[in-house]
Amino acid sequence: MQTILAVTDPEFWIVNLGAWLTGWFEPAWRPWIQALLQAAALVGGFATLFAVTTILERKGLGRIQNRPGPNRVGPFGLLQPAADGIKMLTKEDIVPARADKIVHFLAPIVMLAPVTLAFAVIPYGREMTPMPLDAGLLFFFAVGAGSELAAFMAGWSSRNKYSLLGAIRAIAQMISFELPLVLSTVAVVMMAGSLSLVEIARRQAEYVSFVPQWHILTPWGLAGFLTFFTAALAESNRSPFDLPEGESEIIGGFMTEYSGFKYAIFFMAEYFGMFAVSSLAVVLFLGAWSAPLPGLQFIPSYVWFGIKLMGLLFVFIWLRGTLPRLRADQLMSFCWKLLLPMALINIGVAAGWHYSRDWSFPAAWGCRWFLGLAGVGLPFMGLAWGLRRRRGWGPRVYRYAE
Amino acid sequence: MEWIINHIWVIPGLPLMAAGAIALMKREQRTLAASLALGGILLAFIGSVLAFWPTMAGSGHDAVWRHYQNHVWFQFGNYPLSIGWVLDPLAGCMLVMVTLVSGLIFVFSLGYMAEDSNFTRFFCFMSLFAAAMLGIVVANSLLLLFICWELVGLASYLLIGFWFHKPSAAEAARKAFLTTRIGDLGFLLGMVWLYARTGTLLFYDGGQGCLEAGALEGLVARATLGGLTLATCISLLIFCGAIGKSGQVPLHVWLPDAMEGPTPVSALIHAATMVAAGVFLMARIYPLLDADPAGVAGWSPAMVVVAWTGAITALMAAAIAVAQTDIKRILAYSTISQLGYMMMALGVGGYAAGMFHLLTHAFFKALLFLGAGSVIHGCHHEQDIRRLGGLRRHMPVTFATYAIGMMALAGVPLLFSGFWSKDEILHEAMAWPISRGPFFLGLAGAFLTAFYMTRQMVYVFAGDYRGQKQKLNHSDSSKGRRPNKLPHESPAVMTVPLIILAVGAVGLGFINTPFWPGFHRYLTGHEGEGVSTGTLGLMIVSGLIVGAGLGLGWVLYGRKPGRVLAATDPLEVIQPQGFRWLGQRLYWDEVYQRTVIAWTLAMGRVCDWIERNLWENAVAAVSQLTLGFSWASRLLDEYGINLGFDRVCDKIRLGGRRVSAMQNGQVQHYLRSLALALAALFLLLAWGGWR
Amino acid sequence: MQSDFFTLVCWGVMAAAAIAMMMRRPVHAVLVFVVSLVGLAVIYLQLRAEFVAFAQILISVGAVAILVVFTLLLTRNGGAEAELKRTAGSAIVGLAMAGLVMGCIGICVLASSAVETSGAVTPATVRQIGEALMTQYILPLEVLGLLLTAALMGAVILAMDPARRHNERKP
Amino acid sequence: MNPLTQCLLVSGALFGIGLAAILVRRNAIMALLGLELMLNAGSLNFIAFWRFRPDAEPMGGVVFVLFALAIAAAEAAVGLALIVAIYRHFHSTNLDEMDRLKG
Repeated sequence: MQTILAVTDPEFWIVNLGAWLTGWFEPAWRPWIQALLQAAALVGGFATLFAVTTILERKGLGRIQNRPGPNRVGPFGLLQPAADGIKMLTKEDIVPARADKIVHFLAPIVMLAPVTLAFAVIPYGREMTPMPLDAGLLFFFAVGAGSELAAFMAGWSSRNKYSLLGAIRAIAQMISFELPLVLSTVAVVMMAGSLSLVEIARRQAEYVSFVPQWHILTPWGLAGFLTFFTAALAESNRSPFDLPEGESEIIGGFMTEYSGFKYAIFFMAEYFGMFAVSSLAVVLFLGAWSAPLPGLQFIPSYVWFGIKLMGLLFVFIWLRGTLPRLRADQLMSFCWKLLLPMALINIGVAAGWHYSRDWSFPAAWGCRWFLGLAGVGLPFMGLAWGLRRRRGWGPRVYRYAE
Repeated sequence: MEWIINHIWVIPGLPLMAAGAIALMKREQRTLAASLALGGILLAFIGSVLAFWPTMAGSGHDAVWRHYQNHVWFQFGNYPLSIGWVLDPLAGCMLVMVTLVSGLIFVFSLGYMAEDSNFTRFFCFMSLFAAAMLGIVVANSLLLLFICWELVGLASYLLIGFWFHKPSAAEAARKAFLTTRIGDLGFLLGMVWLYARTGTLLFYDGGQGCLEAGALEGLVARATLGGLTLATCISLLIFCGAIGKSGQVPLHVWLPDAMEGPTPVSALIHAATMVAAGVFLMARIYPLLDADPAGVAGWSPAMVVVAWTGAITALMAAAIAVAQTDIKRILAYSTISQLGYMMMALGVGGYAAGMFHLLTHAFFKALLFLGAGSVIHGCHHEQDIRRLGGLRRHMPVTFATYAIGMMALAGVPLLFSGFWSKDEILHEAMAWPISRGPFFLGLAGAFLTAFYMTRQMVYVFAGDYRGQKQKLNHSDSSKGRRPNKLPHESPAVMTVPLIILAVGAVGLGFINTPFWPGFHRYLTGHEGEGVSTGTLGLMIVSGLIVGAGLGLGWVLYGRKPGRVLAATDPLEVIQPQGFRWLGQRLYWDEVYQRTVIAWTLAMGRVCDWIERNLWENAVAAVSQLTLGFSWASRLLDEYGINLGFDRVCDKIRLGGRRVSAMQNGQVQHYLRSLALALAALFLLLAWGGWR
Repeated sequence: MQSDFFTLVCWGVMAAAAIAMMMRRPVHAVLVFVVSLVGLAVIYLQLRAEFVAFAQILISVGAVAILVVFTLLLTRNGGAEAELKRTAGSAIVGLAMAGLVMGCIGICVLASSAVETSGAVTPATVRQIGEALMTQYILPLEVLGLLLTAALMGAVILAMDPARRHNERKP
Repeated sequence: MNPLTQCLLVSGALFGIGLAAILVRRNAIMALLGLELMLNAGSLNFIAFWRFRPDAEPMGGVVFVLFALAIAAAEAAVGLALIVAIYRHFHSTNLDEMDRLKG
């Protein structure tokens, strides 16, 4: 894979650094050493990103809520993550007396491991994919399935009704939103004709005159991105879909009985999940590592990837500061009555877009765009209208535990 | 123009999209629904005319111009299923006719259905119907044709039962659906058989299609039961479908009942779409029908069957029409009769003649139905011709156009299209070498047609209006009609289509006169025979026959048009027995009631009886016997071997419990036996030497 | 093929499956069962069936295991073990039956001559699988879609409690 | 050992273990787990034969396993829904207590 890059390419040095380092070892060891190096780079890089994001989030939320945010540790409070880390590591690790000890211990690990695995298939730059699988997208979703199990393990093993309720909420929410999440990527897969993320990224790195071929710049891509992003918000349990751990309702959800280092791992897994799914959104819709204009290609591709990723993370934080939490039934009807139909309709629109590719009559381009936008927009308006009309303010019903 | 040739599917697609869009609308959006439906059919009409042009320009050089596109729909295993579109003269002229006539009917419905609360639904179904028919026309695959064929059936079911709150309408819809389904079963069997033998259902596929020489040779070469060739068997099976759809004997019984639907529906069903579909199907598979050279005197047995079926239908339906009193039923039977003519024409080899009659008939029959609709609308939903009358004065436009349609149907010489097309058919029938039977049947039918149409005209339009008197005589106003209003002329939205259709009913005849057989050349690519003394003679004969029919009708009815309702039909006075037979439609429905339906019912009753009497009695006997035994045993028990018997019983109970342990409802016990059996099977297979 | 690794995974899968089936608590059983399913996916990976391996994890772990877990929560004896005191004889008979079947399979496999392998490998890329599904296996695929729809509706109707739904309306 | 034989033996063992669970465990959910294990054993067979005997249909094994997975998911959904329904009725998921057809 090194042969494709020229020496002048900025990616050349990063990719060949690994080859140079592994060159010191026996040939039989090299694949393992390379895997180790890649894993170390990924975990290290994303752990740093985690630290940066937490401080950014707290500062950003502070700005949104008209307060300064953390500003005591270090200059402008920039060392706050380090302080947090020390605090987490030195706290006492409390395990409830009746808890299922083994499962309680395993749950954070099961939560973190699959998310970290998912990082392996993302193309971070030109020829910079740690594990270029043929079925990369499927791999991503397959390993993502583990986090539901982890939520269950955490909630069930704690022997605490808040934990269990939080786990049930989390599982129901994750299963439901996994459908629109996966279905909204189907359109991309259809258009690219491949499940390989590398291939999908490469297809978007071309330009027609100066317009990049990013998927978000098509009607179906726009709708798909919005669907995907909304579902991703819910999948990563972020506000406004943070019911599983809504502090004001069920304490801390399935994490209630966790403290210290285990809690830190959960926290990290949540942020890692956010990074992974945002990376996937960048790859699928935002053109992965390609520059927005042909003239800007001199900036290294991984930098572009980083910029887009940070942009999406900013949107995550922004939404958290802006939107209130949903009710459980609103959450479900939103998923099943709006997102899922939209994802299905979007597949049809994408198919129409594909087949209208070789229209040649005059104004075909405008006609294609109009039809595409209408195909996405009209059902959206209809569905949203139906959702609004049927969900009036009903009398509040209280149900008690039996 | 090039574009429409390559995108011929757009023509059925447009009404289909209109239907889909209307289906999503609310009931109140009447204007939008109507404009969508009209717009769809109008665009389809424009497309049809554009598509008609190249078929016109390309034909007539001893070969038929044909353009088709095929796509593989899906492939299971190694068997591809293809569908496709074809544009050839046959499809081209049908497209124009169907879209034009349907469009006019749509316009007419605007007025006719204006007060109906389900206006929107009506236009949805109508568009679906038109789309399905256009799909039949452009299909290049028997499969696609069958799909559209069934869609037509579905749409007709929905439309005939449009006023489903009327029990008779719901009943009629069901009858139409079931009766045509019987024929469709034959169609389906024929289709499957064809696919099994030729491996394709495409009509034209660059020499590979099932209507092209390669496949036909194979089909003819193979004989099946009774010495019939495969081609004959398959085309006869497909003909079953056409019998059902086109109302041929013996499956014609649904067609008169279908009059329960709104009148524009009747016009659409009987003029342009559904019944024409059967004839069109036979025209489409004509090469298959005609493939067998080894039949009697060089004629395929399938053709002979088609010809005789058509001829019998033509005469029989015309005879029944003579004694009907419902204005729409008379027209329904005349439709059956005319369809018989078309089938007969196809059967005797007059491919162009049959299609020509199909086209002209579409125009004048649509005209007649819409005229009847106008009459019904103007007379507050009165359909009995004995209660109409004198409408000539009240509804002049309707009268004039209706008269043109009637003369076209009756075949009044020289000026009207029906004359030319019917004459063409009779000419072909006369030239048929096998038998003159169909020719004479056809002549008799022509006579009766002229007669019953005269009768209807006189009843409806001459004399005085009889509707009011009826109200005064019978004071039961349960029907709730408005008795005091006189008939009124219909609005322009209804009369303008009538006028356009009337122009068509006159003018269309001149595209294929014996003096200038343009249509024949257009459709087949060969020159027609032209004028000969035989042709002229036949024209004179048929003119005379028609004149006789008209004259007899006038003599019987026209001289003293009935002034009062109670007057008996003059024909009934002359021949009461025969009239009653005809009035009861030759008892076809009753025969079916007594045979097929009764047989089914009887089977049900027999089963029921066996269940009730035999088994129940048997069970009762057994239980009595058991009771008797138990009584006896109780006696024995009490007086005799009390103790010993108890012990035996205990033993038996114990044994029973042991045995019942095998059936204890515990699923795992069952599974255990299953596993044992599985192991036994393994060992058997492993040591039984089976690999 | 890394034979040692492969053998190790095989033993791991079998051990995990056996332990899962012997676990007293169903929840633990499900968790260990998931381990054996993941091991099975690794075996598929070793056999170069990449797509199937990922699909296996996605469906078996992501859907089936979660469903089982959810049922455990709903039936509320996830903690309290419902294994009643049982006659040892019954369990022994069951185990013997299973062992019999297992033995028969083993004998058949070892005795069969149909296990000759051929060296050629046909790699299954995603594109090839997709094309096979859309052409040759289109009919089974459609039927399967129908089956899944029916199963979905059946599951919803079965799991719906009519009485409770009725009561909810009242207060 | 022949790798194909190895796969088949593993599959046979998994099948046996699943069968044992069905026959011995009293909890309906455990029996269902055993059933899933048996299905997976069957899938392993298909993959093994597809990998080592590629002279038949090129994609047959893989496609069949995909179908089997889908059917397993459907079966699990319906089975678990049944268990939930039965639990509502008997307040138990013990197979021994479900020996009546009549509710």
